[in-house]
Amino acid sequence: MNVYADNAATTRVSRTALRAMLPYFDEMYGNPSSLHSVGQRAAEALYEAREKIAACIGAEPREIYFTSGGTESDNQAIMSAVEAGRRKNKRHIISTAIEHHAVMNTLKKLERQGFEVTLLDVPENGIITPEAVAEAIRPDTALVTVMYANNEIGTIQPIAEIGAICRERGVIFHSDAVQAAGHIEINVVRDNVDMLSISSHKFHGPKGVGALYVRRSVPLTRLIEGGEQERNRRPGTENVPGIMGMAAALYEACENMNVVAPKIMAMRDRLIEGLSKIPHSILNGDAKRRLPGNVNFCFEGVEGESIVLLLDEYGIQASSGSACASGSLDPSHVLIAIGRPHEIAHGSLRLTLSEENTQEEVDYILEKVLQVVEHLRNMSPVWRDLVEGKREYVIQ
Amino acid sequence: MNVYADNAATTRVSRTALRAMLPYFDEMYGNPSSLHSVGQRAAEALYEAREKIAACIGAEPREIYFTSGGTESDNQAIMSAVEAGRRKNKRHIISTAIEHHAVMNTLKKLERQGFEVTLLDVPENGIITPEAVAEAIRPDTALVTVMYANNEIGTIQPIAEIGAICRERGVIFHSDAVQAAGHIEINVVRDNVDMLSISSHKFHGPKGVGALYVRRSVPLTRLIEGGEQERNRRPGTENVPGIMGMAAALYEACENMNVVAPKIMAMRDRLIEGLSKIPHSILNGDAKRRLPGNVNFCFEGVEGESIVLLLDEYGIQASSGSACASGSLDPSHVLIAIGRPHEIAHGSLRLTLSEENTQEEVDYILEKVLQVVEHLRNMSPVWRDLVEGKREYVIQ
Amino acid sequence: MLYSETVMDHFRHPRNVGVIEDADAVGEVGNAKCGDIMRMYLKINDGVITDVKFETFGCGSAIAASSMATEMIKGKPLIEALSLTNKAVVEALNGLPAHKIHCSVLAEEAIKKAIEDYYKRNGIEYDKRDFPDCDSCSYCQNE
Amino acid sequence: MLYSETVMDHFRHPRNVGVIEDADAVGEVGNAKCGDIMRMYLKINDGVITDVKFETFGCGSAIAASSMATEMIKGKPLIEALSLTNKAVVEALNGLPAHKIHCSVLAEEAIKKAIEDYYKRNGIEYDKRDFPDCDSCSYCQNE
Ligand SMILES: Cc1ncc(COP(=O)(O)O)c(C=O)c1O
Ligand SMILES: Cc1ncc(COP(=O)(O)O)c(C=O)c1O
Repeated sequence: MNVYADNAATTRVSRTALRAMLPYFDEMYGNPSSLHSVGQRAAEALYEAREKIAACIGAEPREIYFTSGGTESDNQAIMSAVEAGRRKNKRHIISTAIEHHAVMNTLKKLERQGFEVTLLDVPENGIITPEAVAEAIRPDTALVTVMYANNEIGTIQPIAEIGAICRERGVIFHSDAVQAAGHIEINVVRDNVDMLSISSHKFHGPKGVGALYVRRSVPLTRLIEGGEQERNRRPGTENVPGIMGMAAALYEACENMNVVAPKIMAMRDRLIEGLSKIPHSILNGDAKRRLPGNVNFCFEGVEGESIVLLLDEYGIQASSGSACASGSLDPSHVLIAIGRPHEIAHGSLRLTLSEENTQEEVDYILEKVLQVVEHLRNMSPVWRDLVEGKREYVIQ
Repeated sequence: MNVYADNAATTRVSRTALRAMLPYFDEMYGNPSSLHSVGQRAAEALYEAREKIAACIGAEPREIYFTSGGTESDNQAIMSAVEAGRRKNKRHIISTAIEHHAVMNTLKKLERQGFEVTLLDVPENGIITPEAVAEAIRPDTALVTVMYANNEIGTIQPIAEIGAICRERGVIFHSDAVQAAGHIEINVVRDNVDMLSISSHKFHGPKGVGALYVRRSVPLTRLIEGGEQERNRRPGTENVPGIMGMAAALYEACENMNVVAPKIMAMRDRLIEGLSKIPHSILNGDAKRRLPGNVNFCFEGVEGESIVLLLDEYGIQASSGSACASGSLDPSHVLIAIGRPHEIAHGSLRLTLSEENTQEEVDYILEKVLQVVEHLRNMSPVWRDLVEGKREYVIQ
Repeated sequence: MLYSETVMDHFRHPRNVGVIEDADAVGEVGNAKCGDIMRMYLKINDGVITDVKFETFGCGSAIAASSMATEMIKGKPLIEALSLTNKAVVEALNGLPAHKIHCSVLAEEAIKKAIEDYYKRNGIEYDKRDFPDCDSCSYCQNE
Repeated sequence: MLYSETVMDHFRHPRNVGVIEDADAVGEVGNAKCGDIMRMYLKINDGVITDVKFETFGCGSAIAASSMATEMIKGKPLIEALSLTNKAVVEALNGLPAHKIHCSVLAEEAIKKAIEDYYKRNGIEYDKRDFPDCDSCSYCQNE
């Protein structure tokens, strides 16, 4: 059996998205900046895509800017808010300890440039409180950036409440909705969000394309210089097929959400229930306020990469919170932030489901995870020490 | 008849490129950072693409970085060189007056930040001399950036000679090869280029993906912050299908260049010969040292946009040097730089051919351009004044 | 499309193109440097525009705006032609892209220039401020 | 693939996994905090390693490196085992990704630690500098 359960890393491009892209490679391949009909047809397509995406998040078409992905959207949003802040001598930024590297590393860069960054602590359930944001806001706060939903533990933040506070206090509010868009309902007006990042490949659209919502009255500055594309805010020939694929994928995801999400959540909860039965295992993140497809567990005494590699041997694609692949030995900053000790944080497993998964696959995953954890514990000196009472269990 | 003659704006994605992309949308759709086999298959694909692109320009695979297009490549190259220069207190940049906006506007931004930019004058033939570069280099020169071939008038710069000078003088040399790659032979070693930008959609690859060649010993800094993709130099989930399409397209273009280029040049020269017969018309850029497919003319007494729109009515897609579409009333800075007066620069027509064009199409273009120029001159008050001797011809 | 069907129709088949050799008034605005020149020729009889022709050097919307504007004033009293606004031309064209609005302004101004020429030729007094002058135009940055 | 076929083979089917209850020496390196722990058990007879077992908590390459290293020293004189380098382990594994090289270092060090333990237990003199110590390891930043 082959079970792809790594949909938070990336998703399969849906048939709808692919069908939307194909004509723009070799039939309507014009450059939207070209005056002639072939170019103008591409320009019209771009506009349609803008309308579709806007409709999905309650925005207006002209508030949507196309980018090369979630990372670029995050960077541009933050740098824009900071630029606006700089002009008013505001040099303080508020964020959380569990943001994606696209946000976190941009903030680190800004710290090196003299900005002051407050990273809000995150409680064990992985959800910050609006009050914490309210308390952190200062007169010189230029930006609050809080992710809509976390990529590792799937927890959903109280974005509408935070948005209301920021709006009231006159602080620009950005949310990295890369994991949320297409999976849970987003409405930028209801949520009082000023800027919002999305990335196509997280909702069955193609890789290498994203969007940034920017509220009408919020100034957006360029991250790159060049031509006058995207109303002079994002130069470079537009990725027309990619944009068409993204719009089609998001539209489909939002249209089907009411039907699909409960189905995925049922599988998620079955997985959570099953994995909880493994002794000395613990669910990471709030059990309910999490993305429909996200399951994240720590297993005491085993290491995450080996779980992932062994599951792969059984045809199951999953991921581990630890950033092993990237050459770093640090365990996930998210798991550390919610209070998991280092030795436990190394033993995490993330399974992220989509509508393509089945109940049968869930049962197969459960069977194999049990097997793999047991296998690895059997060769783990840590596990031996725990069993022999030489070491105390962290997870009861 | 439908004749696409705007290949410098963008090209049709070739069958080879499309075939190379397709499997990566919905079969091998993994994230190259994922540990499991689905992700690793994507990582292997990325490496293959890197090898292919490197082979096309005489580079090593690890010297190739993937970006979202030519604009981003240009920005990152320039900002990196400037960063390296800043550390050595070098704040002078040399470029030309005919660079693409991706370079030009980046340099303008740097000027605002206190860098000194020398834009070399360009003679009427559109080709700068290596001597001009040599003379402009100062002890505090951080970067020389000269485009390989111009996007409007197609002229090819003496890159290898300029590269030799820069290497000798120890100055970083970047070349925007967006219009050159896949059309004329490039070898980064022979050319002594330190950094080189390419953009996939200019050689029958998909839009929204490009590459930056960076010589081993040249430091590259990040333009955007995030994950550790592209050896920590360009974060964001890689556009795997786009990259595969780009590599396949470039490889095909380079393999076929010896056969295809002469065919395109023959069509180009036939067009140039035919259009030269229109009274008071003039070819822009050197007649021989130009891209195989580039034809660019000024016609006295008519305006470019109307030529383009009328040709489009006849099924011919072309472009005008004037940046009308972008909302600017300024005529092409390139035509101004080679000495065309404003009123002439407004009346330019660019026809850019690819291997998909035919001799028959060339004859059709000739017939229609003649017709359109005559039609527009007949309603032009400028032309009337010229004919009646109230105004002097600029083009004899 | 960049332009509405109406704009394209007037661009493809411009109405009233040409010269009136014995025109009673001629008005010209714009310059080749900024990329647009419009010239309007009027025949005027009893304060009514009995014929109008134009020549235009410029982009698609400049040609369409000239064509539409001539249609809108043909057969009209001078006083009515004088009150033609660029907005009316844009509306009649079913819209113009934002950065092409200045073409409609040129059309309005070309007509006014022609009428001013008529007043001058016939010694009719008029208020200079009602008429455009190139120095006040912000569209092309004359060096 | 991330790992060579040899690495994957040793990861899938690790050789010499387990415990030697009456081991003559035990060596352990790494810690759970930094994500890798290796424990080596040796049976030593007449200066020869007659049996070896390992337990590893760690990533795929840590498990594979432990497995390979035990294979390489089994049946070998102590003196030969002592000269086993991490480089030899990497070569035997047909390479490791750059950022996983430290796993081979751990394997080398676990063996040395075990041999050190043997010297200590048996009062054999040795030069401390020939043996690893956790403080000199730069792989995990111990707080
Ligand atoms: C010379 C040159 N440089 C840079 C670019 C920018 O490339 P892209 O639009 O793919 O970002 C282009 C084309 O638009 C170009 O012709
Ligand atoms: C929460 C979050 N933000 C940002 C990103 C970056 O998106 P991309 O890789 O498309 O640039 C990701 C995914 O990688 C993510 O999960």
